[in-house]
Amino acid sequence: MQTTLYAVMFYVAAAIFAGGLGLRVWQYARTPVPLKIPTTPAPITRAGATFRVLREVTVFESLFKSNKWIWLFGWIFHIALALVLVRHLRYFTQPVWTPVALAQPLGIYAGFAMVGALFVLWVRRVAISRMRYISDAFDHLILLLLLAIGATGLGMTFIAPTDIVALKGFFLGLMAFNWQPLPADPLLLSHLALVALLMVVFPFTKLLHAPGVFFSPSRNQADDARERRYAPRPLAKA
Amino acid sequence: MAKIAYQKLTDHSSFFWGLLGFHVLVIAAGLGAALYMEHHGHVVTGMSNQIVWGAPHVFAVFLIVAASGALNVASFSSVFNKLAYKPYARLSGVLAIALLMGGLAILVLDLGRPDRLIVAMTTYNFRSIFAWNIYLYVGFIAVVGLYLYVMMDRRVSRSETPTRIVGGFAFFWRFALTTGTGSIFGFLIARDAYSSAIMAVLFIAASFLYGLAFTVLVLLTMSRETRHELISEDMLGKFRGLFILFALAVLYITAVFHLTKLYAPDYREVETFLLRDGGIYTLAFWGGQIGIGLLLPLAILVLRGSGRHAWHAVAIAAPLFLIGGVAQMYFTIIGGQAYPLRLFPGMQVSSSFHDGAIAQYWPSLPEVLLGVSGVSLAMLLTGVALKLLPFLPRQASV
Amino acid sequence: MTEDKSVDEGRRGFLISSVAVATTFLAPGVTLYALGGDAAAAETAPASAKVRWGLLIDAAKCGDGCSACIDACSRAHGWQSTGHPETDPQWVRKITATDPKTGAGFSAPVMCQHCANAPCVDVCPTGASFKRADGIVLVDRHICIGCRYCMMACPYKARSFVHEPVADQKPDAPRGKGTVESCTLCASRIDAGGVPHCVEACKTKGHGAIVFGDLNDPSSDIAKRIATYRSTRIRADLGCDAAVYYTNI
Amino acid sequence: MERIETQDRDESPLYPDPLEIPALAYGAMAKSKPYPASAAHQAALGFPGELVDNWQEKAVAKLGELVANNRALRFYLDGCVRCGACTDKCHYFLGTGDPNNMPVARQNLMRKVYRRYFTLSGRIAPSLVGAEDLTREVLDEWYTYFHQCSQCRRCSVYCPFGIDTAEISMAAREIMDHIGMGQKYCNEIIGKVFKIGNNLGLPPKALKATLAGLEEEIEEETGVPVRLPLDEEGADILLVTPSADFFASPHMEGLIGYAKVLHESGVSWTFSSHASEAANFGMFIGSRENMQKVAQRIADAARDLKVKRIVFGECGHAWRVGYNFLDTLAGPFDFLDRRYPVPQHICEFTYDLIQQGKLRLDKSKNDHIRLTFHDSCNVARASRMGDMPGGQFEIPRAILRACCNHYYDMDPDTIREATLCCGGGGGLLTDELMDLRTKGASPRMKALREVADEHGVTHMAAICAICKAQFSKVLPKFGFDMEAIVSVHQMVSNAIVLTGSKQDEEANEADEQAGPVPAVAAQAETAEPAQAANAQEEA
Amino acid sequence: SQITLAVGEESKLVPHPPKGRGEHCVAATDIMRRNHMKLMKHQRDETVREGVRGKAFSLTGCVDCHAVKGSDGQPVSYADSRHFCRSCHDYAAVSIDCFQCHASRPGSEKPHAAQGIGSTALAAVAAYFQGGSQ
Ligand code: HEC
Ligand code: HEC
Ligand code: HEC
Ligand code: HEM
Ligand code: HEM
Ligand code: SF4
Ligand code: SF4
Ligand code: SF4
Ligand code: SF4
Ligand code: SF4
Ligand code: SF4
Repeated sequence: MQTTLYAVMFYVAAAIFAGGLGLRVWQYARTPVPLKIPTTPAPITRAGATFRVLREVTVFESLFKSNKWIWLFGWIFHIALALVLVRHLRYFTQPVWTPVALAQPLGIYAGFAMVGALFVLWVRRVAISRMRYISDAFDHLILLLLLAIGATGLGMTFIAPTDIVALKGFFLGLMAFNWQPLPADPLLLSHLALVALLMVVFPFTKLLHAPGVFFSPSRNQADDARERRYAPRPLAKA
Repeated sequence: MAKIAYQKLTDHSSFFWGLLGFHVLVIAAGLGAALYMEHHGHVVTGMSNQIVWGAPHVFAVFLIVAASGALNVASFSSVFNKLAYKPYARLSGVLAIALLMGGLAILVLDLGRPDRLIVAMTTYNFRSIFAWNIYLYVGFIAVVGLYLYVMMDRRVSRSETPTRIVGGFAFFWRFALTTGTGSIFGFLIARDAYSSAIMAVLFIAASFLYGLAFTVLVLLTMSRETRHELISEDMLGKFRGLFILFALAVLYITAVFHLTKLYAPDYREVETFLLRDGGIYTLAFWGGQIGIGLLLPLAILVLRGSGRHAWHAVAIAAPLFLIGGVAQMYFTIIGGQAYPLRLFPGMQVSSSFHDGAIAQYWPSLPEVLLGVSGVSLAMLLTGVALKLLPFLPRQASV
Repeated sequence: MTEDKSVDEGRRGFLISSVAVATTFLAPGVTLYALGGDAAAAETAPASAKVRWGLLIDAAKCGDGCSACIDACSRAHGWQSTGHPETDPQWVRKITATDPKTGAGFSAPVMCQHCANAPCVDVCPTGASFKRADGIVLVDRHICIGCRYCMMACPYKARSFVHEPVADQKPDAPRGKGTVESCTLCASRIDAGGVPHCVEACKTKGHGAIVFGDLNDPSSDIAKRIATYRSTRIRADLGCDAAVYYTNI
Repeated sequence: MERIETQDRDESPLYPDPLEIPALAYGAMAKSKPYPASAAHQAALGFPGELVDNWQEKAVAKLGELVANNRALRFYLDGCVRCGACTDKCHYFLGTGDPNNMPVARQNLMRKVYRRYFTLSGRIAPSLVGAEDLTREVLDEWYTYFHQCSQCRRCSVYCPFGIDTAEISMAAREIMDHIGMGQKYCNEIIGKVFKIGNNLGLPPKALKATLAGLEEEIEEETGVPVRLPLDEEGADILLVTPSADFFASPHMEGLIGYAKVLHESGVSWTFSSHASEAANFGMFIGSRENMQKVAQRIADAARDLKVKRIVFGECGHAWRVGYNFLDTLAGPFDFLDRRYPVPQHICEFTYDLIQQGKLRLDKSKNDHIRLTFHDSCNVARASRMGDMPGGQFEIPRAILRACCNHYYDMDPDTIREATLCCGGGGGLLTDELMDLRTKGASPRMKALREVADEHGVTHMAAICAICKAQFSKVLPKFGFDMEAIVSVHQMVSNAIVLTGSKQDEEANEADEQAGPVPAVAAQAETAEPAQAANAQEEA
Repeated sequence: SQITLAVGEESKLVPHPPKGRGEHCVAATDIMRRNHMKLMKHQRDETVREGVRGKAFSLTGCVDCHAVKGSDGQPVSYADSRHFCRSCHDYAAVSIDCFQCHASRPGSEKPHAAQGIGSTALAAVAAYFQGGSQ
């Protein structure tokens, strides 16, 4: 029963996630940038600008300049999230890619780091009046959603393990359109339901910052207005 | 009182990049060595069931001892209110953390099962001084981190009080830490070379010297990098005075240590071995620690330490003290193990397990690389930290 | 510690995963049995604090050139020379001692002395070195990190560090690279009611130089002998309160 | 808020902290609004004269159009994660404590409308994602708070995604203009540029007279006939400068400085009466059309006067438009000499001369001044000078150091790309916003107070007409002298020893030994010919 | 219901660990699949620290019952990918260090564990359980 339910749920969630995200990325890519607006001092070459974006994505450079505490916990959260997701790749690939296999033990600590950092970020949002002022309900909800995903995940790792082999079979089955049974452990079922929810909301919320950061003109433009004439394609008159 | 301005490192000289690159290479080599040791087992090192702690421990203990000493400059300003040292307080905190991390990294990578680091961090035996040390180390990093924070946060640093309180606490902690490190050896009742309470005192005195030497070396290097003198002539004189003071203290305590041991009949044998018949260990002591490490730099500082040569004298003395420090650790850690345990005092013993024999030890390349890479790690961390945050003082007017 | 609950949790996990009412009903029975309900009761009993196992070694009986105890230990536990004398582990070795003044001497096996105040246990940062209720000092090699501090601390040089990868271990004597090991007083044999290999081998050889028994039990052979003959312990001055006694040294 | 009363500093042993985060003062600035533009002002720019009937519909439509045509706006509205990194970065927030002056809160005013009409989540569950209809209250909030943003981009520096609130407030003003809710100050001024050629409405005749007066003044002072030519065809350089330079102190002193430097360089140059204004308020109101029209005047003047180079005077946002947008809006500039960057900043010009050792500067002439430098936002964070990133920080400082002996930087967290706005930028330099301007200036004033107390700094140099005008007004409110603000080229003007001038002769007589030397070791020419050829078209 | 894997369908998507000796494992298959690591760890501590021996979840016991014969008829070691433990661990990217120390093949001595499992009553219960869950 839960196999069918979850199989359908994941097909739908994946479709919304991929479709929605693809649409947004296509929109970002297609929208013109009428003027040169890099925030200076900026790199003066394209390669330099690319490197700048990479630094923003990997080490959150601007955030580091801005606020050491947000940087610390925000960065821990994202790196941990990345590690956890890498660890999760084992459920979707067969045979498992060697680096993914090597990263397995790291993923467990990362799980703790992720949940801990999320918690601090949330406390910050609640405790500081400036943060309260700028937060709307969803800012809290998304943190709680991620916290809940992390908590159910850690629960499976440390309290009530699930049948990983069967679970992996389920997902490989989904991808091969040859359904395999899904174990009926409450923690697993909650974890998966929450993940599906995350996938559904992703393309419609602030989580768009993940693909969007690559499109931010103030960061990805090179500061070369005098060296090469900037002439974007003409505006689409509405 | 004028506010002290600080700077981060910006536009780097190729010298700086070269230095960073060099340290990265050494660290890579050290990691490679650790992997090699992990893969083949410790059989590829010079360590054995007789000499169980080798070159990595020499460097690790040296760095850990130096780490607590590096905090001194900060303590002078916050605890003893010596304002002249205040501009260097941040640097000294950063350096203390970096040196400690360098030392700990070596210790961890030398473990038989480095993969069980998490075990080491989650399972404690509270009777073990070693486990206490883990707390002391982690605590030290936390306390010094907090200390840096109260010094650097715009709002907190406006009042002197937090700096005072946390600085005092950090000062207390550093004593506990060096005492703890010294006690690792002091508590080994079975090893004649160690068992003595003066061990901890000796470590404290030594830490002052090595910590200051590291601080001064970094300041001199960074003066070059920032293209202006970070040490005023006045300060140079102060540092020189401290060097002389600390070096004399180390000399004195070392003398007391060995004299009391020589005085006790039980230990006379091991002392005779170490100080007279120990070959490489005797050489490390007299030539390394006492000669190159204390007397030579003392002579340089006393004879040529003032006037025109002051700068050079300090720049030469600091590394000599550090070389002496490594020699001291080699002599203490390895010399102390080389002398056999006495299971049957007064008897001549032999066995297939090397009972009664002076142990042979020759460090292998991997373990030396691992040890040296700890020093490089400490320097790299310092360099990167100086680049990221304003730890270095800056002359007010440009 | 959370592990203590893991059997219960196993049961709970099982309960959770069972949908059929019938299985839920039966499950406790299944697990109870499965957990070894009717396995030999003696074997599952934990080590008792009432006993303190010890050895009494008579140097006078220990034969010249004999190494039967050492060989037996090595054979049973799988430690042997790999051709690197400096790093090869030796759980037990035979020490020959001569008084330089008189020329008189003795030789006897020395292994872990299973100290009551064991320095190795005191210093071990993780608690991998521990003393069982019955006085046997062991290394829990599952949490030993290989720091070798215990080796620095042991006054008897009783411990060895495994410097090389090990293959083909005995099923009953797991050992592996990167951890510290030493004489276990053949704990698994003692738990099964037997005597240590070395004791057995010496007896088989006809020397009978090693006596094994419960030091706490005044009626035991070993306790009686210690009470009767003058015996000593190595480096008794250090106050480790070893469980291995020697006579005629 | 009483926070800005920082004059009685003596009692407090602590230094004022320019970056001190205030407690939230809800609605503290809700009443601050600029005067609305009159119908005439609106009409001149092609905007409806008063709030149109279907304003809501039109505003939403305009927002949609802007979002569809500006990737920056689209992503900035989508991408903010409410991390809060920017909350304490805006000088208006630091000075007022009004939470709506936190950059993210300012953006949220528009974001909530965007969410409501253009995103799925906002349509389905508005309360969850803070989406709101565009009501009259919301519109009034827009008018209030989008006129409390000086578009200084300080928030953009610190945002992990580079979200630039300036882009959002520009878009908001554009939308409001389109529904007839313009702001008087900006729109009136743009109208003047269209009609007369400059912001001040200085007609060519008056301009001519002013320049002649200045020529006299300089000759009197130095004995050298330095020229200030207007509309001279065939000159090498067209100098465009903010019209304030023709008018008020300390701008005018800067203008004299340019003239002396240009004279000394020996290059021929001219002003244009058609483009007698460097400033481009079209940017402030986010109107591309108006910005384009104003920029076009410069291109036309350059073409008409057959000059080879365009040089901009000291003006922050003018330099941003010149540096980043001019070529896009009014280019290409193939008719200019492409060995020189188009356009060039007067500081770059002066700096090159100093590098080449072509200027004689007597630093001691400025010995009565202990100086600091205020990095103007638009120069610091939206443009560049020289050929290295950050040249906009180094070049003015190098010029100042070459001109005076006592130079001190302010708190490092308040200069260079972290610089604090003067409080009057972005079209807010109008009297009815004096309260806002004062509060917005307070962080900068505290930073100035610090160096004044510590190093006895007496003067602050700036390279922006708005900064200079704003500071002359607010300095006295913080216990400083009104004259404490100086132009960078004013310092040059003080120090420069013109060949053949009275000063020159005095110096020659005095001695040769302590002759003023170029401060910086001479380097090869920095103004490398720009690669004119590869002006690039994007598909 | 679908509590256990449908072992019957020889799907290539999931591994099929070789069947162990005897009828069933030391606990229900479902429990073993989920919890064997915790059960073993618990027993490990009991055995090593307290001297409790002969209980069911002994590693030696697993190795004995789950020995997989190689082509030469001898049990394969953990180095061989056919080893019972590896049949799942490779699939789930789990790496264990147990066999760095422990023998991964049964020894000659008779194992302690699993002696109590002979009971026919238990076998019946287990059979019912397994039958009911397919
Ligand atoms: C008495 C012999 C015996 C012992 C001892 C034993 N097992 Fe088993 N085990 C079996 C049998 C038989 C099966 C197959 C049961 C089935 O097909 O449902 C099995 C199944 C399993 C499975 C499930 C494999 C699958 O096909 O889904 C796991 C996991 C497992 N055992 C692990 C262990 C571990 C770990 C131990 C040691 C604690 C152990 N076993 C001890 C006999 C044993
Ligand atoms: C470094 C060596 C080493 C490693 C690695 C190791 N063990 Fe052990 N293990 C031992 C030793 C030594 C014993 C003690 C044997 C005794 O006392 O009879 C033991 C005993 C056990 C016992 C109790 C005896 C038995 O056979 O049931 C269990 C269960 C056990 N280990 C499980 C594990 C598991 C599971 C792992 C892997 C996660 C593991 N061990 C890894 C060395 C090791
Ligand atoms: C049915 C498949 C299966 C079989 C057969 C199996 N395991 Fe596992 N085992 C797993 C899975 C899946 C995990 C990992 C769970 C996770 O990653 O959270 C695991 C984890 C472990 C762990 C814990 C590893 C860690 O790093 O936490 C140990 C120890 C272990 N298994 C021992 C064994 C031994 C020994 C055998 C053979 C007797 C065995 N397993 C057979 C599926 C299996
Ligand atoms: C390219 C990838 C990404 C980059 C560069 C990035 C960057 C950032 C940055 C700089 C912040 C602000 C700092 C902070 O508050 O943590 C942030 C916040 C956040 N990110 Fe990401 N992110 C990325 C991907 C993701 C993904 C994939 C998720 C979720 C699945 C995510 C979830 C969040 C959340 C929830 C916050 C808000 C934290 C808060 O409430 O304080 N991010 N991100
Ligand atoms: C369909 C996708 C997913 C599946 C099938 C899945 C499944 C699992 C499983 C089975 C575990 C237990 C691991 C174990 O016992 O070893 C787990 C743990 C965890 N999961 Fe997920 N998960 C998914 C998506 C996610 C996502 C998107 C996140 C984060 C946002 C996440 C966060 C975690 C965390 C933090 C843990 C605990 C740490 C760890 O074991 O790695 N999971 N997940
Ligand atoms: S077996 Fe007995 S006699 Fe032989 S060496 Fe050992 S103790 Fe001595
Ligand atoms: S003899 Fe050594 S190893 Fe054995 S218990 Fe005593 S101190 Fe520990
Ligand atoms: S080597 Fe192992 S047993 Fe010895 S002290 Fe270290 S952790 Fe403890
Ligand atoms: S008691 Fe056992 S482990 Fe110890 S020496 Fe004797 S045989 Fe070896
Ligand atoms: S651009 Fe400047 S004024 Fe506007 S919100 Fe950002 S910091 Fe404030
Ligand atoms: S810093 Fe950027 S992402 Fe963070 S709240 Fe401000 S605008 Fe939003």
